[in-house]
Amino acid sequence: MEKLAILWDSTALAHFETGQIVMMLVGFLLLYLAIVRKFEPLLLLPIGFGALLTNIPLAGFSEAGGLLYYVYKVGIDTGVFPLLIFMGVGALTDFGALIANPRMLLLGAAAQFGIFATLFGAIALNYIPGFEFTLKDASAIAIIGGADGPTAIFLASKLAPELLGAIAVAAYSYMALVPIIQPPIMKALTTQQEREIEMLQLREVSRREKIIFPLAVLLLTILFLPTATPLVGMFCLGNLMRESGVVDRLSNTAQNELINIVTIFLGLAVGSKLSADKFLTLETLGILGLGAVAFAIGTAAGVLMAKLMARFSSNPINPLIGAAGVSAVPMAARVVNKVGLQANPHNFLLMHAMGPNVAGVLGSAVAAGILLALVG
Amino acid sequence: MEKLAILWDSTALAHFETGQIVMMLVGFLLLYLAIVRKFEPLLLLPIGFGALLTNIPLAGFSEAGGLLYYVYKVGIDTGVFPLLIFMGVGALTDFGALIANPRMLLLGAAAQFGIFATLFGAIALNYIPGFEFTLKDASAIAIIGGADGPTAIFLASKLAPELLGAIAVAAYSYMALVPIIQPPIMKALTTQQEREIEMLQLREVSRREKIIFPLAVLLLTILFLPTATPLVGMFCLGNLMRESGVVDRLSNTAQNELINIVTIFLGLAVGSKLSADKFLTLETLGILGLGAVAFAIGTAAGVLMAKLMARFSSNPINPLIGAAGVSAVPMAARVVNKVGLQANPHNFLLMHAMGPNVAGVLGSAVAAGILLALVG
Amino acid sequence: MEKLAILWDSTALAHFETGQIVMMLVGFLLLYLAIVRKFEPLLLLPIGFGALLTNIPLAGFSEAGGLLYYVYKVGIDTGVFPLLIFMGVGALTDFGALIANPRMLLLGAAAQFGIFATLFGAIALNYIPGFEFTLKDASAIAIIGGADGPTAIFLASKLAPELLGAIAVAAYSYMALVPIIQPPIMKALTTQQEREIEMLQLREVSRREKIIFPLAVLLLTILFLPTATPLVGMFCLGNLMRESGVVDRLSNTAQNELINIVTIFLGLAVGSKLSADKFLTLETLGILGLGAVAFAIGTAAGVLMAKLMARFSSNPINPLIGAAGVSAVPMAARVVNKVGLQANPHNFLLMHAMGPNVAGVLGSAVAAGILLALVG
Amino acid sequence: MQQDIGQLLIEAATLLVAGMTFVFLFLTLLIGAIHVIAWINQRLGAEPTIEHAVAAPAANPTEPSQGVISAISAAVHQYRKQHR
Amino acid sequence: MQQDIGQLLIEAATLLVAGMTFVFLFLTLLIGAIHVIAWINQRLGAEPTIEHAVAAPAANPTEPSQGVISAISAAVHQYRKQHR
Amino acid sequence: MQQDIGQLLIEAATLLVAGMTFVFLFLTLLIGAIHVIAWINQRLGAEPTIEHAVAAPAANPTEPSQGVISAISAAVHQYRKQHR
Ligand code: NA
Ligand code: NA
Ligand code: NA
Repeated sequence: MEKLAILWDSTALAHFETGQIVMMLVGFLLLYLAIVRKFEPLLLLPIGFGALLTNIPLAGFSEAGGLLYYVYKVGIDTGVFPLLIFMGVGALTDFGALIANPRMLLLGAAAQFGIFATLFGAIALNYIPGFEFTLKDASAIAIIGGADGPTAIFLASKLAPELLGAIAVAAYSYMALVPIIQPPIMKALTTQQEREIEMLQLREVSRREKIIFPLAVLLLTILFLPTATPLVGMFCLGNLMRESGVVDRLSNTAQNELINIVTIFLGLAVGSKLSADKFLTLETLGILGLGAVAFAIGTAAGVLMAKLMARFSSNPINPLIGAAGVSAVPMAARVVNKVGLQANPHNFLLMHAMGPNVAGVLGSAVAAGILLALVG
Repeated sequence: MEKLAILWDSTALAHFETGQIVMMLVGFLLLYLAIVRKFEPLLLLPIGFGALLTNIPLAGFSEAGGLLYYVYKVGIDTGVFPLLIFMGVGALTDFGALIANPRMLLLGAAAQFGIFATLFGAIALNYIPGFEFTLKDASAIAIIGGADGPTAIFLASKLAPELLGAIAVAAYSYMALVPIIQPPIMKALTTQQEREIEMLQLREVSRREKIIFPLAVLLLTILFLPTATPLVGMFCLGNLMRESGVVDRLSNTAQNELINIVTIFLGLAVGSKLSADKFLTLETLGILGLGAVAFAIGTAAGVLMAKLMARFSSNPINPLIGAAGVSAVPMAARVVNKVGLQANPHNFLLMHAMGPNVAGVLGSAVAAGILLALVG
Repeated sequence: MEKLAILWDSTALAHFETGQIVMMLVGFLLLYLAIVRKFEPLLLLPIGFGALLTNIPLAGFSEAGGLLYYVYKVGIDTGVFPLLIFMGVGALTDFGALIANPRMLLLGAAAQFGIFATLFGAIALNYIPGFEFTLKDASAIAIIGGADGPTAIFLASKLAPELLGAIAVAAYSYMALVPIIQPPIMKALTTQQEREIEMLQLREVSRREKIIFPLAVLLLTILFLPTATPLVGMFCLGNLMRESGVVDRLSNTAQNELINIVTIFLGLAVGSKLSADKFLTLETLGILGLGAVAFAIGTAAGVLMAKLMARFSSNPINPLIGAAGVSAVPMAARVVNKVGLQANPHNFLLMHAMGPNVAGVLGSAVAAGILLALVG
Repeated sequence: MQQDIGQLLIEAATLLVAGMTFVFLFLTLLIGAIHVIAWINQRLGAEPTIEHAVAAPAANPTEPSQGVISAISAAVHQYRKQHR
Repeated sequence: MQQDIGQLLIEAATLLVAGMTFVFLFLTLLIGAIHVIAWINQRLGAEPTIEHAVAAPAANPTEPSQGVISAISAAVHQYRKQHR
Repeated sequence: MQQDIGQLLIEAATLLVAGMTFVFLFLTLLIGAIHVIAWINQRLGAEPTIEHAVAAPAANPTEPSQGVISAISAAVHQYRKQHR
């Protein structure tokens, strides 16, 4: 009987705190979003599961000696996991559409306005009592507008580790919400006529150009923004492995098994940061709000930039493709395609939107480098 | 010549101790069992090889700076390797048969009697001079009766690391011996008539039930047995990845490359614990004996429970399936099927035995959690 | 404006040192060799990329906290990466040709003369002012003659870590240059008649022999050269997994995903050692020169040994196959085949050259063990 | 020492009883849980076939947006109210 | 504190301007780089088709040997001359 | 210093001789081992074909049970007897 009493005392029932219960509900919510709603399930499923595990009383998953503690220490504290994901994403990315039409980079640049405007907004939020975001906090939050998960996690782990959980959750949630957030903004800023514009077919890009491209990107980053070289460097390594054609077995492993393994652990480690004391705060509400703003502003800036470019371009440019500049590859490009098809059933914008889409990845990595250099 | 003398002195010949030679023979024996007899080769081959390497004089595989030293520190001391294996096993497990016939869980519960009775037996063995098992030792030994490798390694690494080598070897050896240990017990406890019983076909289980099931298991474990959540949690994560259908690439990696990589290292690390001073002891003999007893008792308890259930059940129950409750997936279920076929050539019990079989995995993880809570 | 000034100061432009620029050019040269010339691209591409990354001013890839710093610490300092590569190579190696014609081992032995003669040469180089090679340095350099990348990296990491970058680059470069270095030597030492010799077909080797072989190699190494057991042991583990036929899933993972993952990191870590202060030295020139000499001597020794054996053999032996004894699997065997075909269009030596070729792998691992025992 | 073993034996016996009790309780609870799951599953009606789910991956994550964010927001508010 | 926020806001505004300027400068440079790459690519003429490259992997790494080693050697010499 | 180099050279020469001797001895032993393996293999007779082995994986691990456990037990006893 005494043993049963000890067993009872070792159950969680006697030790649950409200915050842990609420966070478990958040974990279940993330699992629901991942499984039923299919919101970025590759990340949100492990994140949600990690949130469940880390909030179990007495289990100690995230305390010294616990599984999630080790995973976080080894993979996120060091920055290794997001960099490996970035290498894998590089190996998965085809820059052909961007090389064929390099001006699309300007759309990727414009969409970063979402990041920097949000940085300003986060600081302005300090006027509301209860918010006390530092510049570092604000930068880490603003990067959500980059719509790029590993970049956000990497920057947050450097600038504001205590906000990492909320930032990662917001980043992946909004990336999943791109099909809902973007279309109204895209439609509000364009006319039916503009949305109907068909674009010229892209030229073919040679293998040689695709090989030199990542090296050129790396070289420019080295020269002008060394703080961005971890992210950009690993991305370019992955892309070079892909395009060089001489290390296909390494490239395939980076695109598949390696990125899968790291994704499982990255998700669990991010989930381990979803504890009540770090997540159930006013800051989280601010982060959720600012993240939505960042996405909206980035989308708008991309579309407006595309309209501006269309005016000066001899070739027709459909301003919808500007929305793809926020990255969120390939979701944003698909959304562009869908909205374009609604306006004109013969208008296939997918390939044209891939250019600004991958440009947005580079753009937000560059923005992250700038923030590291100036704020970090 | 002097150099050749130094070389000679640096050979192992001048430094071998008897114990190392004996342990190498044990290593070769394990390799023989794995390769020729096909005893659980996935684990016994690396374990046997690890035993060879760790006993080489002067090579220092298991001393600070040696390969096996690192592997053990990183993977077993932290508990990470068995947990990752458990995640992979979860991703490999189909709970359909159990969900279709949930009462089979009682068979998985009954078979754990092998564990707790052996715990008692291990303490009783202390009456024989030379044995001095503590409660922790006894618990780590008893878990062999759970017939589940990673559970045994995980618990032994927490409760009795110095016995880990012998316990792991015994666990995997007996799991391989299931086709020899179980049938006589099964036949002794059942009549020919009972063994001939055919069971009703199982209902189909929906995908939704399969998705909710691992979450329900996790929830109950969180509420009532937090100490079991590392094992059960990782198992349920793997199973959820499998059944959710939205992260197939993660599930496939967990089932294949990741579990393979971890298996190689886990085996080597376990083998590194097969040193003469830790293995060639009276305790090892006790462990081998107790392990066999644990398997036998677990099998008997499962069969007797099935007979009891058959009496109160409206649907026919073949008591043979109780033997599958010890887990040893899928070997035990196959043995049930085979013995059933011997009695009645039209009696295919495989699917019916899968229910108690996977229930046994949960049962022994729960038993491990109880031992951790009460003894750890 | 001030921010832009800080940004400017945080660019690399203001901080580049000559040495870093030169080393980046070396990095680009390695990438060129890997991608355009297809020189051992699996290693030289990541090595070259690692050289680029490690020489970026302000980025700190190889300083405490940097990505390459962690990778080097975890994988090379510990010796784990080369050993895992060796396990994978073992799983990829078929010893059939060697078992069918075991005398080929003598060719693998003779070719190691390249290693030991170069060790002598490296010390002799000390007479030239500016060179001050210790015995350890000389041994690490000489192993380049073993024509085996992981062996060279493993030995260099133990005996002369500060030379590791140059040694690894030289080893892989010369392995890629085998088709240029070897043929002239082979032709100079053989007559047209000798090159035309056709050899008898090899007997078939049973699976049982292939299983026992790696265990026999390991046993001899344990008995007579424990210092070689890390390399030989992991190699034999891989080969045993391959040949045993009972752990195919482990063997496949070791041959594919695991070796690929480790190769990426090993290359990057080696590249991280290509810093100006360690690479742009007189020693590097010495290493490059000695490496070429080592390859040439090894090739010659192999061919001469084959001529000697031909004299005493009842079966015909084509002396060209001696050149394959330097290992560089499978490149050297292919070169033998090609030169043989030039002399006699019906002379397919590939299978006959595979024997000395894999013997050369064992030979250089043994040589590395000897150097570790006598010099380490 | 014989006495010590006796005491250990008693402890082991209690473990045996407590352990088996708990295992049975726990797995019986799980049986109940499975029945509840099956009942819920029936109430929810036919699930979308897997074909459908595969054919339209990440297709229509419609309207939940408001729901999601406001659910998290509500949770935070709730919690903060209690812990002020 | 309100003052502090004011100062932070000014910093944030500068970051906004400096950041966007830099992003545009950087990606504009990259546009230039892509044009240069395309120009180089055209000058180099048709590349060996991929089929060829696959068909002859590691086939003829001819003559570069001298070039390679001597290039590294030259680099070392050059560097050592400057840093004596 | 020149003297030191001389001494190192002598050491290197000894290494050269000792190393090559050992390499040859070792690999010659291995030749012998391979012949022994081949001889054993012939004595054991035809091996079960691989097809069979694959067709019946983990099929009949019969009777060895006693052998295995008692082999380990014997080893432990043997060892303990000697080390008492
Ligand atoms: Na972006
Ligand atoms: Na069990
Ligand atoms: Na060699």
